[in-house]
Amino acid sequence: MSRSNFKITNEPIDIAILNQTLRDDSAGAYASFEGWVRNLNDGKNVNSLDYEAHGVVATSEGEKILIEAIDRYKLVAATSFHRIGHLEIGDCAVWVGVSAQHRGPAFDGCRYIIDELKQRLPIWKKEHYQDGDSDWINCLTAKD
Amino acid sequence: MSRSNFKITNEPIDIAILNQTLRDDSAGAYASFEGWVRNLNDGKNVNSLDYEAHGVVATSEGEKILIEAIDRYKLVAATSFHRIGHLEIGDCAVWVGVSAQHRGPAFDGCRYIIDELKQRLPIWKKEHYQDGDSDWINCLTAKD
Amino acid sequence: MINVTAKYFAVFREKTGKESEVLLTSAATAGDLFTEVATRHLFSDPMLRCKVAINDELAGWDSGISEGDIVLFFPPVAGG
Amino acid sequence: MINVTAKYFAVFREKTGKESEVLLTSAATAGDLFTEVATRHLFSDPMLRCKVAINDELAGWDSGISEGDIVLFFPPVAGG
Repeated sequence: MSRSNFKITNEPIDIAILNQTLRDDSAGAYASFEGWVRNLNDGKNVNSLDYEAHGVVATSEGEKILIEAIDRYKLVAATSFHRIGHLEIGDCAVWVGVSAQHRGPAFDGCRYIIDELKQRLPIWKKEHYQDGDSDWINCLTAKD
Repeated sequence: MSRSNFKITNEPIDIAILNQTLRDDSAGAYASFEGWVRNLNDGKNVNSLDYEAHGVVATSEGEKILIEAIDRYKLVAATSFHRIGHLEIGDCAVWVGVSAQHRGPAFDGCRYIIDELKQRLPIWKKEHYQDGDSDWINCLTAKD
Repeated sequence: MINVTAKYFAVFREKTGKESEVLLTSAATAGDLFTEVATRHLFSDPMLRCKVAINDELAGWDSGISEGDIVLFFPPVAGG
Repeated sequence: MINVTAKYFAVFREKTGKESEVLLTSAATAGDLFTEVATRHLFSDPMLRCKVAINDELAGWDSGISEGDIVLFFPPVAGG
């Protein structure tokens, strides 16, 4: 069984199937995070957004982050998928799921992964606003 | 929209549907926890287990915990379902899902809920072991 | 002396061999009643790790009990 | 002087108006090259908030660059 699995994808993320891949008879705890596109950022009304990534670098860095989390928190398994392309309000842009023996490491490992992904992956987001304007977001303005 | 929803149930928990009930255009973050029945507890090989609850008290206390978390962490919504009856290895015994504007409160709120549920709900678990023995578990022996 | 109904759950039900019993008691509080039944039925869990509900509401061990109350004794919990 | 290919992403691609360009440069490090292109194309993001990859591997700003390298300039990221 592959313990880490990171992907950049154009397709909606099938969470129910990915959840199953994290299962193991020794795993008593599962924690997940989903980032949803929301209608407001930095005081502006968002209509939709586009994600762009450097696929090769993002994938190898994402995989590295999952392995760091597995080692550091003794996770059973960790998976994360990040969407690219055009997303609408409510769409799931990123999903992280981890399994562990106990809940402390599951929460801590999941949190570690999303925090690192946000800082280290070469992924960019352009927001399209209700007023017709659009703008590239960076990690100083993006709160989530 | 109902912001909190706690249930004790005999049925498998349909997470995909419950996840949808937490959605809101203002919610950018979703965190969830699942407790899975695992094959080992306190050094003993577990075959299956039975959960028993006092439904009325557990439901009202569970609802109270969700509302505490919503108030304390400014969550958009919080839901949790807890199984009772006979469960096999790998079954989901408890699920917690919360949505929030940002990821910090989502993680903290989700963690608060599962920590409190485990301490406050009148629910008991009898483990059935491979050696034919069985035992009631309490929160001193249960690590998760 | 008052009449109250004590209800037992999980390991308490197995130790007493019953789901409930009606007790004629001089206990004034839920804690007094617990001490009484714990002694009779040889409960091994300390009171402070157990919980009590009176008429389906969680209560403190120092809560008073009255004629006709239904007192639920919960052994240490293990949800999740 | 060496020939390297600079590639631009997101807001850098919009500012330069191109996905990549071949540069003849005296820059010895990725950081030197960034300063060169940032000045020419009026990038407003400070180097320390940007990232660089050389031949599809993330690198430090002090990494040396060689003839034929492909240098990827990443503006501040915003995944998640």
